[in-house]
Amino acid sequence: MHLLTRARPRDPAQVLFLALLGLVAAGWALVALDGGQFLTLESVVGIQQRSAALGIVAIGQTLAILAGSLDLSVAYLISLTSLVAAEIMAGQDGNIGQAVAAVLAVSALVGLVNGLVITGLRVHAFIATLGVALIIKGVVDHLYDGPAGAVPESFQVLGYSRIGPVPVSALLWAGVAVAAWFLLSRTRLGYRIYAVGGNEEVARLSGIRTGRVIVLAHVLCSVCAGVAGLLLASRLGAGAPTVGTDGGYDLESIAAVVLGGTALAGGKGGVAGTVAGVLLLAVLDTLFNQLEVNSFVKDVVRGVVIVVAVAVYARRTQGRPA
Amino acid sequence: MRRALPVLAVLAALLTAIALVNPHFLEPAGFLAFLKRAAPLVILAAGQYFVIVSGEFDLSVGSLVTAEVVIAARLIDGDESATWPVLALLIAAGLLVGLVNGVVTTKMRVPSFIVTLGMLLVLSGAVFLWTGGAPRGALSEGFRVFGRGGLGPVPWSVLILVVLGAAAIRLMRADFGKTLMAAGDNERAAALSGVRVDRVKIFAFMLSGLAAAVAAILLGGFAGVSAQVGQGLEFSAITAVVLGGVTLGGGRGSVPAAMAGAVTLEALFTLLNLYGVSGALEFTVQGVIIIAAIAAGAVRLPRKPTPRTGDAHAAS
Amino acid sequence: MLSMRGIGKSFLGVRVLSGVDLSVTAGEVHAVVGENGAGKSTLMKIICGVHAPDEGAIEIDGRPVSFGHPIEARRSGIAIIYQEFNLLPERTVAENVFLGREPVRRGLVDRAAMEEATARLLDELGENSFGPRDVVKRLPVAQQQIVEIVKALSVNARLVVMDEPSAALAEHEVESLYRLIGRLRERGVAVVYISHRLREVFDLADRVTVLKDGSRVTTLPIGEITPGELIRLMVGRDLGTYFPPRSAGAGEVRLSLRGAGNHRLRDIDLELRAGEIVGIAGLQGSGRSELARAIFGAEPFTTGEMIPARPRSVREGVALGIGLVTEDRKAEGLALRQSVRDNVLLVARAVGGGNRAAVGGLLERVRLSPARRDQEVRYLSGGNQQKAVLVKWLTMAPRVLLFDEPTRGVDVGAKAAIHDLMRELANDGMAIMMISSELPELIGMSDRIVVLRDGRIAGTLPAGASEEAVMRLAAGEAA
Amino acid sequence: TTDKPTAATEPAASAASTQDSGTGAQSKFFVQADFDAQLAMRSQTPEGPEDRPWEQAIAPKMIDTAQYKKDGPYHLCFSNAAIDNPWRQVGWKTMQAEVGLHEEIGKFTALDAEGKDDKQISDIAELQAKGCDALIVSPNTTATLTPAVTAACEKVPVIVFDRGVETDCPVTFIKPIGGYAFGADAAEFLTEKVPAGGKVLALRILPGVDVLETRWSAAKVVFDQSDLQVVGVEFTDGDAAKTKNIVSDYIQRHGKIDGVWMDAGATAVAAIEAFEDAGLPVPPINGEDQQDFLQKWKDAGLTAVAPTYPTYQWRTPIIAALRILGGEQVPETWNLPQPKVTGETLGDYLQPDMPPLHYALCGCEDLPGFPEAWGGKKS
Ligand SMILES: Nc1ncnc2c1ncn2[C@@H]1O[C@H](COP(=O)(O)OP(=O)(O)OP(=O)(O)O)[C@@H](O)[C@H]1O
Ligand SMILES: Nc1ncnc2c1ncn2[C@@H]1O[C@H](COP(=O)(O)OP(=O)(O)OP(=O)(O)O)[C@@H](O)[C@H]1O
Ligand SMILES: [Mg+2]
Ligand SMILES: [Mg+2]
Repeated sequence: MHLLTRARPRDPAQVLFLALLGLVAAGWALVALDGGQFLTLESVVGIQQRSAALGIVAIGQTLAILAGSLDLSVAYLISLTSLVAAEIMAGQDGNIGQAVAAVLAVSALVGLVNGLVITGLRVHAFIATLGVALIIKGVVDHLYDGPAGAVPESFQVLGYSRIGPVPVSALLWAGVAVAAWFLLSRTRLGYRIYAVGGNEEVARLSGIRTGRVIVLAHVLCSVCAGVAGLLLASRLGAGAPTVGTDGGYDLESIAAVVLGGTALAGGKGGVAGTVAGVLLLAVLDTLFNQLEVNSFVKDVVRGVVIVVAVAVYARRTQGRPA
Repeated sequence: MRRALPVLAVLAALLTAIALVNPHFLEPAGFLAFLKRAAPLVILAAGQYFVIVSGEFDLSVGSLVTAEVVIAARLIDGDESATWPVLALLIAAGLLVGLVNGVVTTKMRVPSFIVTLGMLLVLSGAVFLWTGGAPRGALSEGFRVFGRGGLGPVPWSVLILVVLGAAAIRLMRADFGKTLMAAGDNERAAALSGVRVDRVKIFAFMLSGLAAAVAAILLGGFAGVSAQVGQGLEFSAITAVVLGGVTLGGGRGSVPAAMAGAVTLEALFTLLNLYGVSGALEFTVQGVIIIAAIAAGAVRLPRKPTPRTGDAHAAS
Repeated sequence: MLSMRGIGKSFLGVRVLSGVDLSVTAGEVHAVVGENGAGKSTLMKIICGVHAPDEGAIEIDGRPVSFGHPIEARRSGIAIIYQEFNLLPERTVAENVFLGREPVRRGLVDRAAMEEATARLLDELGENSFGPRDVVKRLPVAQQQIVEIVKALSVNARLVVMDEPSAALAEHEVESLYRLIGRLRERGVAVVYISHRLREVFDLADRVTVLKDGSRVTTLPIGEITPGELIRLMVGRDLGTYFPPRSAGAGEVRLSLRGAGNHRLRDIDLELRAGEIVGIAGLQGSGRSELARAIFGAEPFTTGEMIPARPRSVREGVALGIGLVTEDRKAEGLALRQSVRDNVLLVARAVGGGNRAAVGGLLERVRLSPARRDQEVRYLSGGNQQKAVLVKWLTMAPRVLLFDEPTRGVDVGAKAAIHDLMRELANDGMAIMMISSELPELIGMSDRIVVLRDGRIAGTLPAGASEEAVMRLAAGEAA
Repeated sequence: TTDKPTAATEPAASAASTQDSGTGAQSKFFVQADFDAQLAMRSQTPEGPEDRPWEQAIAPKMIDTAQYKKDGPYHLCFSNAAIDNPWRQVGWKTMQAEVGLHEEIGKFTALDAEGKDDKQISDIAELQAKGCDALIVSPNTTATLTPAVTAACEKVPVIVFDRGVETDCPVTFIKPIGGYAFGADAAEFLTEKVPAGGKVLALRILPGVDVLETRWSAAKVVFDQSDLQVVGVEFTDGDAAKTKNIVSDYIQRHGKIDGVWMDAGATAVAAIEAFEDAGLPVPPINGEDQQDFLQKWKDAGLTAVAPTYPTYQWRTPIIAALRILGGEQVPETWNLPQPKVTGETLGDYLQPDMPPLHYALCGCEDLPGFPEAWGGKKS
């Protein structure tokens, strides 16, 4: 807590990218021993395909968490938006425009509700977004009892095409990430997200309208979830009422964010770390796939990795308060 | 207690609504049946309360419940004589999980949200790794009686609930409760008053683990082995506690209120089940009611002052 | 340009300001003085839109205004240096300076411009020990204070409010602050300057307004008043007669330090005796609180020796019969949402021991009205809160009691009560150490004054030493 | 380049709505033709070895597989939807044991999609890269996996089982008779045993899963034509506690329930206990071939039936794959027999030494490692 006892910590994102390299190397070795090849074209594509959706959600989650909030409603929102997209497209190329617009509108609206419940009704983000999640779940389950709608060929390009080894979905993810990075490091809103997350009172005394910032952060977070919904719809060729929850995108996105070194309390961290965090989880997945480790081992390792990583950051950044 | 008023109002409304549809609900038998159903969640809420009031989260209780039931089934495997040893083991396991959550949270300074999220993954993974994906083995009758049977007309689970509830209330009145409250309200002030903040928090986590173990025993007893038994319980428990006017972030709210919150939640489930319009929309109703009730209970608190060093350990 | 009339404000039922008038003209430096808790900061926060006044009107250039949010005040050209910490530790100096009004070019934040402007202002302050890109949390308090000053200056306001800007500054830094204020004055900027250091007030101010117990005593051109008169106006009576009489003589040594030190303290030699009140003086950041916390065991000494023993934790400190009334009541002293009763019993419950039965009597003794005992502490006035903290320690019947800024933000009545109580305790044979930034208080209360500078003991002065003597040691000018 | 299949996909669904008897609207998954076909198959005698139902096929339309013929050893690949429930657990064990029987299988690669459509899609893509000689797919959901399977068809012979896909590009689709038969078997049993006008409670796991939707839609048709009154159709999420609560609620509300229909046996015992705990006789009920239910059935002397969705179907895909690679003919749609456990046959299927959640029709008794590998005890 004191100047003198504080060693200069390395940026968690860097640490994580190093860990990522290490993991890839280790993976290579392991799979080689197993008589396979780790980084085949397919597995590289697989890693990206697997991380794209989670990656996009996690970027949004990063914004919410940096602002000192968090969003548990993304998973259901993804299901909802995948359905909205597929239903409106109804297999017609002509409808893609409206569908995308509708998805963005719906998700922005949900984000707005989240934000207003938190700032206006002063309900803790955890409960607020949990409540909104339930509301969405109810609506989805009520309206749909299975995959619905149809995504036209042309839109499925998003989910399947690739340029060389880089899938379009990965490019989309990269795009979102760069946009978010730009927002955080170059725009006023970005600065204010850090400020509000860092210390809401200080932000207020410095003339920041903290409520608006939190609401905007949630809108952006939900929009990211919406985009993920579009992506998944294009992959599945239809909307699915459980695609979001099956993917466990709510808790996994939060996990990825903190794994990326962003402080759960807000005000500290960034998208670079999140990207690294998501990739790390994806590489782990692929590695397990290649070694045919069953999904239960996977969960155990994931859980341990996340906690250990955060513990390491905690060591680096803070001593014990008096 | 003021903050508990909204929930009590909601509870009263729900109970009357239920009674309207189902008069039998007001008879002792009907109400006991309801309490029996509510018991596990109420116990979980009581456990979760300790953690939340100390300013932390416990997301691991859901998968802990599942894990405990699956473990019990596999270890007992229908053998009556194994019942009591396994019961003891389950309690111990619950306490152990709480201990780990607490130690990692306090000593390694990892936000409890993350610690218990990790624990959630580890538990659900490990237990099914052990049983090979699906529960195996069977629970003994002796085990199941706690969730199924009763003492005369009164279900065991209700008796257990009463005992644990009373114990929880005593505990919060005792020095431990007061110091826990203080630690959750203002960790620094508590530490500077000689409170072993880490220790009381660890103990709170252990109580939550214990509650999960008991809930598991009741749920497993009530309906037998199932891989879904604990699904989503962590969220229900936290919601219940907050519904009872306990603020996330710590230092506020009472055990009875938290347990009332759980009863309310269970009443809500029952009601929606009774009116059973569309099985699905009930979630929507649930979400709306929860947000509304909590918004009603929310009061503006003066912001905490920032210490000059600016090192206020904000981490949850 | 600014005029306030009949301003009144209360917090949670405690009246803090009533009927205060204040008018500031362009190019004027207007000092506002008053005891701790007089309401200075609150008045400033009203000017800057942090608090809305309960009564009264504010006009700027004759136009009535009412600020709902700090940003509105800033828009009408008002900037402030807050008394308490107001920076984001994780962000850089430049980011903090321009927080909430980052310069944009084509819709994007213009980092270059930001850092350049910050660098320029740092130069003007003659500050070269750190730059715009440094992360705030790595700066010592004094430099953090500079950042706050720069933050206010960068607004190019027409009115700059400075609430104890010099509190954490060293002499040369204060010098450059003077120069800067001079320049502002030339530019026709109005400055409201709050400080407990009368010398600064007389050096800088054109006019001075005296606040006492939340109301204005008077406003005078600085030329028409002497320091002595000003103090009398602030305190309302002659200091000498006001403080309780000193004790006959000191008893046995209760606690002694030999060459003790830790990360912020160096070879401290100190003795605390039964029946004696030892005053600790020093500028902010000089290590006074650290000293108290180290003796108490909260941030233990790492070197040197302490008799009877060197506590390695708070609990050990308590076990040795040491108590600490912390500097920052709200952040370190009280669990604000718990009842008075639960707060006063906290130590006894946490550590065990203590005389719980005595609580009732003790609350009587500090005259904390019984009605309030089951109230949440946050609803109490600053004075009563402080009394609660005191009782918390008295329950443990400590042998050594350390007070860090015991009367900060405490109104005069409670203040007197606390002073009397401290003396009573001493007379009953307790060893007392008292930290205070308020020299009159320190001098009035102490049997001995130890002055700290940069974590070392700069010197020790006998009872009744002059403020100048203390300040000279504290600021490190040749004695 | 694209990994996207060219074949377009059209959901094949035609609703058939009949007069209401508390059963609600007909599922959009209901296809009259399939319904009729399945009900007919129940009475047909399957071709193939008597004692090996997993090799039998009902009314097979054989197709030629010469173009896939190649020499071993073979590399078989399997994209599994999930192994997250006892049924899939038993099946998975059985399949692994089956693989163990054939030394001509050089390598067997299996990926678990953990119930995530998206993961299974990339799993299938990834498997194609592993140089499999044949790809076995157990789709997580029909509609959404179709494109991925279609893509795979172009590279390797594909064998689909359990759940289908909306394309006939796989060489063969292996399934028991199907959900309609399951649902009808149970419903017909109730119409026999429950007195006219009796109140029937229908318990379903969750909506939207085709194999389950068909079961219910068939039952609906049967009930609609019967004089039974379906007092409720509830979703249990396959959660025992929830099932038990729902049943007790209905008992409370209606005083008496005369029959219980279930679309899966997993929580049948919980439903039965609800009656026991209420001190009521257990009405006619259907479960599945899980040991805990069979045990309860025997002990409590229930009036019950257990239609099955045999786990021995997990053996067939391996056998099919080897036949295909051997160039032998296989049925285009491989309809496995789908026996039901009745009062008379109960004795044959009850295996006290197997774990309670074990499925009797695993057809695994003759496989190496039985019973331990399936969690059973040697008797
Ligand atoms: N936000 C608040 N809530 C409740 N009471 C407050 C608040 N802010 C200030 N007070 C009280 O108002 C009184 C005046 O406080 P203020 O900070 O204005 O005094 P001050 O003159 O600035 O003292 P100092 O010289 O120590 O800064 C004090 O008793 C303080 O406890
Ligand atoms: N260099 C520094 N690094 C970190 N924290 C510091 C530093 N200097 C001072 N502080 C903190 O700022 C606060 C004021 O400093 P300190 O307590 O040492 O001085 P002080 O003489 O007690 O001043 P005051 O009591 O008026 O705050 C203390 O809480 C201390 O922890
Ligand atoms: Mg002040
Ligand atoms: Mg201090």
